Amino acid sequence: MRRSLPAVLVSAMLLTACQGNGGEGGATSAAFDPKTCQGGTLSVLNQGGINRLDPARLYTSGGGNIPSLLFRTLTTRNRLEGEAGTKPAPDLATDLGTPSDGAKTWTYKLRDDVFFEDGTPIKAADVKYGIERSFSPDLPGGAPYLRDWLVGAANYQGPYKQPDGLEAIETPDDKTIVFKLSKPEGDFPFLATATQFAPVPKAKDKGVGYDAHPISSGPYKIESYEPKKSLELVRNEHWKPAVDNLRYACPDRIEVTAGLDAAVINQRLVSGAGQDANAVTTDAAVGPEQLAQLQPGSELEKRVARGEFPATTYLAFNTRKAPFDDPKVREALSYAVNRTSVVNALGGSAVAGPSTTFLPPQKALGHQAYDFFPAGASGDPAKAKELLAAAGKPGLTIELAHENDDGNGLGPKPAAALQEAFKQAGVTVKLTPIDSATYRDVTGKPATQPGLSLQYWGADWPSGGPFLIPIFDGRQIITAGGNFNLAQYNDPAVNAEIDAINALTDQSQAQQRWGALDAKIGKLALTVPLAHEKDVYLFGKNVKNAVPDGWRGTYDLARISVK
Amino acid sequence: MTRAAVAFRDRGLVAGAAIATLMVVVAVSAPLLTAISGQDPTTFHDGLLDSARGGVPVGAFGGVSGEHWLGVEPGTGRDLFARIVYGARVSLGVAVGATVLQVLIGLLAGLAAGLGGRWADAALGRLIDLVLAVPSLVLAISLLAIVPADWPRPVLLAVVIAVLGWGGTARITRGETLSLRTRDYVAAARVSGAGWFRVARREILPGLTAPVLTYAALILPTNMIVEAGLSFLGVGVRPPTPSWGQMLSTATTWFRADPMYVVVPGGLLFLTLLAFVLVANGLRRVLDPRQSEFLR
Amino acid sequence: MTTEPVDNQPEVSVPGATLAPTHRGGGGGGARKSLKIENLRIGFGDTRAVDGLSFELPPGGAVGIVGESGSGKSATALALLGLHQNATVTGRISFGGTDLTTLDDREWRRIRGARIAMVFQEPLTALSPFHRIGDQIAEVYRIHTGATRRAARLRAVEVLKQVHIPDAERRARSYPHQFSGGMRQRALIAMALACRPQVIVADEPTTALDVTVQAQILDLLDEVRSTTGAGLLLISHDLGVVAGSADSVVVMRNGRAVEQGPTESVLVTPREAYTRELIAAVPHPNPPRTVEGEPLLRLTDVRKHFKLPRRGRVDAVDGVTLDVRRGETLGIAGESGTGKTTLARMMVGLVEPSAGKITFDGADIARRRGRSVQMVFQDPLSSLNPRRTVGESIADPLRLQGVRDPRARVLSLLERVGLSPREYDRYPHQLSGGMRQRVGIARALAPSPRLIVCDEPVSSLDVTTQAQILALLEDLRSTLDLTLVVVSHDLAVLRQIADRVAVLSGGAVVELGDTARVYEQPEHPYTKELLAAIPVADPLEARRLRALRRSRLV
Amino acid sequence: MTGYLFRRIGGALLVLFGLTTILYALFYLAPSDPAVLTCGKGCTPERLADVRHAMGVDDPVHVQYAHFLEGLVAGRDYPSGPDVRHCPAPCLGYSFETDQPVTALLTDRLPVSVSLAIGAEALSLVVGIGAGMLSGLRRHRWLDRLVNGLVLTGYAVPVFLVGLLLLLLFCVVLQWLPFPAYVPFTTNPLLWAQNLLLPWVALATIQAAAYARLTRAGIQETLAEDHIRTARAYGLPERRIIWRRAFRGAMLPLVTLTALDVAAIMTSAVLTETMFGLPGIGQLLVGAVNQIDLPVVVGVTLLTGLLIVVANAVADLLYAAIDPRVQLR
Repeated sequence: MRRSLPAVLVSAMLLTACQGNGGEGGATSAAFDPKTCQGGTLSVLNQGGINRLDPARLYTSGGGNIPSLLFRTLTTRNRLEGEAGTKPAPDLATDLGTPSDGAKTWTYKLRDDVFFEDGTPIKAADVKYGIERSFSPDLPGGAPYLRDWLVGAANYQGPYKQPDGLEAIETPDDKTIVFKLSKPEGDFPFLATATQFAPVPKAKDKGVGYDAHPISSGPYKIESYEPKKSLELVRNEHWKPAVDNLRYACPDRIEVTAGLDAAVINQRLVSGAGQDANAVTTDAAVGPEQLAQLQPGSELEKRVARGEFPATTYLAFNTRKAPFDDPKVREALSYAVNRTSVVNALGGSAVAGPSTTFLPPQKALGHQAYDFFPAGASGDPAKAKELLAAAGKPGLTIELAHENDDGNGLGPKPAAALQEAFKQAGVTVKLTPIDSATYRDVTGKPATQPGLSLQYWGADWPSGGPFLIPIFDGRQIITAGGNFNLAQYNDPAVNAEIDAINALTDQSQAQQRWGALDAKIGKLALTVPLAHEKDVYLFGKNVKNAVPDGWRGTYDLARISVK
Repeated sequence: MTRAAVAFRDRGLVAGAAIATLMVVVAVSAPLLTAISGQDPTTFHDGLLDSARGGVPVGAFGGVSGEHWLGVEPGTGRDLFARIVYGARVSLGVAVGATVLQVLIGLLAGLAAGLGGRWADAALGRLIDLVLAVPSLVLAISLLAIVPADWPRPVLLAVVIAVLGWGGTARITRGETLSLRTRDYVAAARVSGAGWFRVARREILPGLTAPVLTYAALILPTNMIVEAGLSFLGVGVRPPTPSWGQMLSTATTWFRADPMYVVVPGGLLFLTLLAFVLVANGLRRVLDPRQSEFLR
Repeated sequence: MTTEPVDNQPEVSVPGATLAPTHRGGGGGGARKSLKIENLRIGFGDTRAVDGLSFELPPGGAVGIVGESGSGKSATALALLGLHQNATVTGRISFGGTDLTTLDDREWRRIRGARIAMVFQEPLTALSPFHRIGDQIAEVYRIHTGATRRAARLRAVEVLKQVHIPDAERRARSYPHQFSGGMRQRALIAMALACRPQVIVADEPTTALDVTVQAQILDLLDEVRSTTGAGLLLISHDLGVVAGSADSVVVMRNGRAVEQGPTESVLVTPREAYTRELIAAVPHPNPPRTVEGEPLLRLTDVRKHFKLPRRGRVDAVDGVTLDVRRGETLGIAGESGTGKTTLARMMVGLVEPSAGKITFDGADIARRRGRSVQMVFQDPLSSLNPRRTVGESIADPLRLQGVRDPRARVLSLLERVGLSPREYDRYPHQLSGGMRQRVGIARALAPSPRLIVCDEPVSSLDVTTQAQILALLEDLRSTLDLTLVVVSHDLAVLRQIADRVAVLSGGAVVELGDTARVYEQPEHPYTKELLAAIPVADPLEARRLRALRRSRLV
Repeated sequence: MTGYLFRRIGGALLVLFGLTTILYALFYLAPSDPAVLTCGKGCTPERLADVRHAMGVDDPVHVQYAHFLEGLVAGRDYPSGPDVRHCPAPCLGYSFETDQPVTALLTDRLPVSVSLAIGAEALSLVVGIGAGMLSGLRRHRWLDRLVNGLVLTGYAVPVFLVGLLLLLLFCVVLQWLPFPAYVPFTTNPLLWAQNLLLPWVALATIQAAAYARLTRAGIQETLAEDHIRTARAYGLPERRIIWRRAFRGAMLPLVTLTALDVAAIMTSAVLTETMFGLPGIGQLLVGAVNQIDLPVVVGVTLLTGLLIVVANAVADLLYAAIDPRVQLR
């Protein structure tokens, strides 16, 4: 059984940005009419994905795939293909929010005619309560942004201990909700796609027990739910298509089965026997077995959705630790890496591509191409040796930390690929496996952080901010644990630039400056970008409109039809 | 007829022993064999893989060629022959190590229980019961999952398998000891003034050799299966250290794209296990004539 | 005669066999058949177990076959029922004119149990442990008669009554393990009687039993023969067993009949040397010898209790006080369960008494272990480590005493007990039973002890070997100035070898005295009972003793 | 009998107590912190401390252990936001990962493992005893050899190899069977059996080999016993001797083994469950172990320990029931 993945990865599997959808025929939306798509039962065959459903405890990008069937949030991803799909769209709210006070205050108006599954109208207070309860230590798991951004939220313990609530969220009336931020955040509409922004009726809140049956505000409601095993959804009669133009809600019924093996899922999707013809998956990307059959022009090629979720696999240096405090050593290793081996170790060129930039190649993140330490396809050991000699450290011996299994793409396979490449440059690598359950804990504490570790970073939303800030903002170095600035890099100029970009509410301007910032930092060789993610998902024979969206890289359950 | 002569007439035993010996020789001489084949188990060969198709080896039978006798590993291009022979070291080493440890612990505990008097027997008997009642696979998985990942896995595996599995040997040893100690020749030795230690060494231990040896031969393949199973589940030997069970585990995702990757380690595992089962079976026939009906 | 069979059951209806008329006391009617064996040969591969045996069992008669182990007597018994599976059987076994050797499997099954029934040696293993005794008997009856279950069950109870099982209705529902040894043997005899067979073959029916029980079983067989009119073929290694029960005797050796004829003539006036040898080997009283040495080993109120887990306590030895005098041979007699082995083991310090004192030459026995007191065990195979050579086993006690190179001494010991030095490097399983016991004696002699305790030293040996070992022990005692304690269930053996005898019962000594006195004027009733039960090789004496036992029973 | 039961129960409690103690000790010594996983990415140290407290893992291990034992015996209350969740005895706590009651998880998974074990055991018994009898009676030499060859092979194949081949053959190449997906017996017995067929076969391959060997040895051993000779000497037909006498003796060791093996399958079919995607307790454990889900791990271990202890007792009782010589004390 696969591990269920850490939050970032979960989001990776639930998200996208689409570069050139290879899908043709059934996958194109040209002939698709959302008006007539209703009917049938959709099967979702998953490895995981239904460990929890409490919106307070989910860590999703864009509201997730399955959760988004149950929860409407203030904003949501716009569910479009390709570049267009990287933008948020209003959901419960009537627009993307009105910034004021230099983007430190965001005001939303709720739509009319929105109801919970029991017919109760959704009020602004329900949204506020949903956010507040995510602060309770009983309900951990969500993204940290709300705590960082909202005024006075850092020490808030949730409504159970502090029933007075958060002052930073105001609900002057049933339709209006206002957020007060401690600094300007132009990305707030992106954040408001998270499930924490889903309304929760206080009367139905059972604390931890709410997870057993979260109250739906979306097109489906829970009929039965066994975490990690099965979830059966039926239509929520109080949801009106008229007030939700993003979710098509085609199938009458959606049945999710979890706990399956990825190979079995894909084999079932290929065979498509019986109900499997109406099946999709949200977390089992194709394996080599299917890739081998995915010849151009083959029947199977028509049943595959190819997208890209913005994510980078990279080597992280701890620049406080010798020998990585020496830029020459870092540069030498940058030259030495063999990106072809790494890509193969990650599953081949269909599911990963070589990266020389930290930002993945999506325009929405502001990607600008650069390659300051050209290693070619398979490394430049000569150049690396030369640099090491210059640094006075030929025949170096280093340790490389990695996860102990390959489930998350940070395992022994890519680690061994790097070990081999560095050997060519005369560098001896000792591999240090760390249990994947504690990997982030160990690498995220500067006290225990190894000098060199294999890392992965995915976008919480398609913007440069959440991609660069945790990694390079010097004020984000957390010595007690949970640190992602593994280089422990702190440059006031960079910090100031980050603040400046955050204040921008014009995304195209922001993109430009995030890209420039990435290139600027890239010159320092604080990381060695290795590869970016590609997502290839199969779907059943009867499945229509399985279009990968631009935000999450895979098809959207809310728009699929099996009729 | 001497035991050796009986042993040599037993075709199953001879065949099993031959294969088992071959495997042991392969495992021991892994560096030599890879030196002959000119490959090592860690070098990547990206050129031999079809990256667009998930990293499947290029060419027939998983990329079999003059350099790569059994082809290469999908996804990495590492030489399969080299990984197989080094994998044999781990698979056999863990199984043999676990068996030796298991027998040692079991023998000591069983002897102590059988000879140590009422209290020692009661205490050790309880302990043996506990070990036998422990859901060993469950505990092995839990144990292996929580020990730090950088501990030497093969040694750890052998220890865990042995520590959770010595109950059987101990029970057999204890039973045999209790039965042997009532034999008149033990009484005779006692009458002659021999102490329990001398009795254990000279009168009892020789009598334990046959049952313990046959039992050890029987648990060796079992231990090998356990190692393979644990590695298959991902709590056993950690890559890049090769082990057959772990190779089979990765091979499950390749079984149609690269059947060689399943067939080679799977077939060898089966063959080796069969060899050890044949040896155990034959040994029992030779050493334990009472059980001569076992598996003809 | 004590019972009259109530014969209101359906007749045994075996197709193709003439039915026996209802028999009431004494010899069978005219349809009784004789069993005639002519030139019987049984071979297992290249070895001949039986080689040209002929004899006849007349209707209602009793024939005894006597022979030592390997004489082919058991093979003969199995052949009579066609039970050999891997043997070639030739010759004629004619039963009322039919040659049984020509029968096919179906026909054999009609004979077995119905016409010829067999009583086996080991009553515990001879009965199925999973089925109730009554059911096992009833099953046999049903198979042969086709009777209803109810009728079969009644018949089972009836035959159980016939063999004097008390409370037969209830005991029929018991399992074999709930019966004592003697009861089990009775049950087997009952099973043999179930279908009113014409011949009962009893193969060593009493070997596994105590001497008093043995006498009862032999009496029962005799009784059954006279009440049912069935012929009896009694097979035993013990002349005494056969002497009182058989009309005629066949003495077998190496598969051949050495001598055969009426019991009186064969046993009283044997013609063949081997028969004479056999009779001579039967233990005989020695001229009395009185030894007045000072006490060497003293037992004062010795007790041994065994705590059984959750089953209370067993008092194996319950207050024994006796002295073993220097230079004498003390016999300790007792049946199984009387605590004699425990007592023997306490005497050598192997078992610690729960209470009381055992002193050797004034010192506590526990401190004397290893030198002055040695032991000879019952089963010489189990008393020698199968994985060590004979020489090593004998050398061990010497090494323990610090002898560096004991080989020379071991060789002389081997010679002393009548073994060749060649045996030094052989393993126990390569030796015969008698040789092994000699090795056991040699090992006991090795540390030059002053007292040797022999626990049933000859009970697992053939009669002739038994005589040799007893002679050896006597010889050693006198030449080496030893004191002996011989523990045995066999009163005849003790009468031959012991100077004084102690009779054990229930863990206590019930009688102790000079051998001649105890045997001739027993005081304790138990001693009397034991003595009356001894099988004697003299047919007339045997009959007299049986009559004596019967009169007591009535 | 009463004494026997008391001792058995006492022994069982001792074993289970030992097991939990070992587990608590191990997980306490382990470097992993379950709160880190629960708290998620970007969790600040302050937040982590709060979460740790909420999960109750900030107490010293002996306190945690005492709470656990208390819950097991008397039940426990867990504060839960606006409510209090009452976890009735025997309370094994709530999963860290999904917050379901562990007892509910176990009772939910147990039917799967039971289905797997019962079916596999039944299949193994039928095939194993059949093959064992065929070869044990030695009617045909070739049959004897064939069965023995199969027995040896059965011993030498790991279950995951069999499983792999079965899946490949029947689900991928031939496509005769769907990929196994557990269907409860009560929902559809036919689908239940159809879906469990391959796992049963995989497990039975190995188990049946053991049974065949035992049956064969048992039947030959029993046929050589004295009471069989008696039965023959009394003219009982061979068929009756084999089935009423010998078979019973040969089945003795098997009966005890059956009880133990059912428990063994339930507790050790981790590989089979993983391979065939069956949501049994083995799969539950593997998932929980990776997530440091201590309550679930302890729960599974306790349950499996209990199953083995119960199986041992059942084996004893069965033995006493079919062998009149055995008495339970």
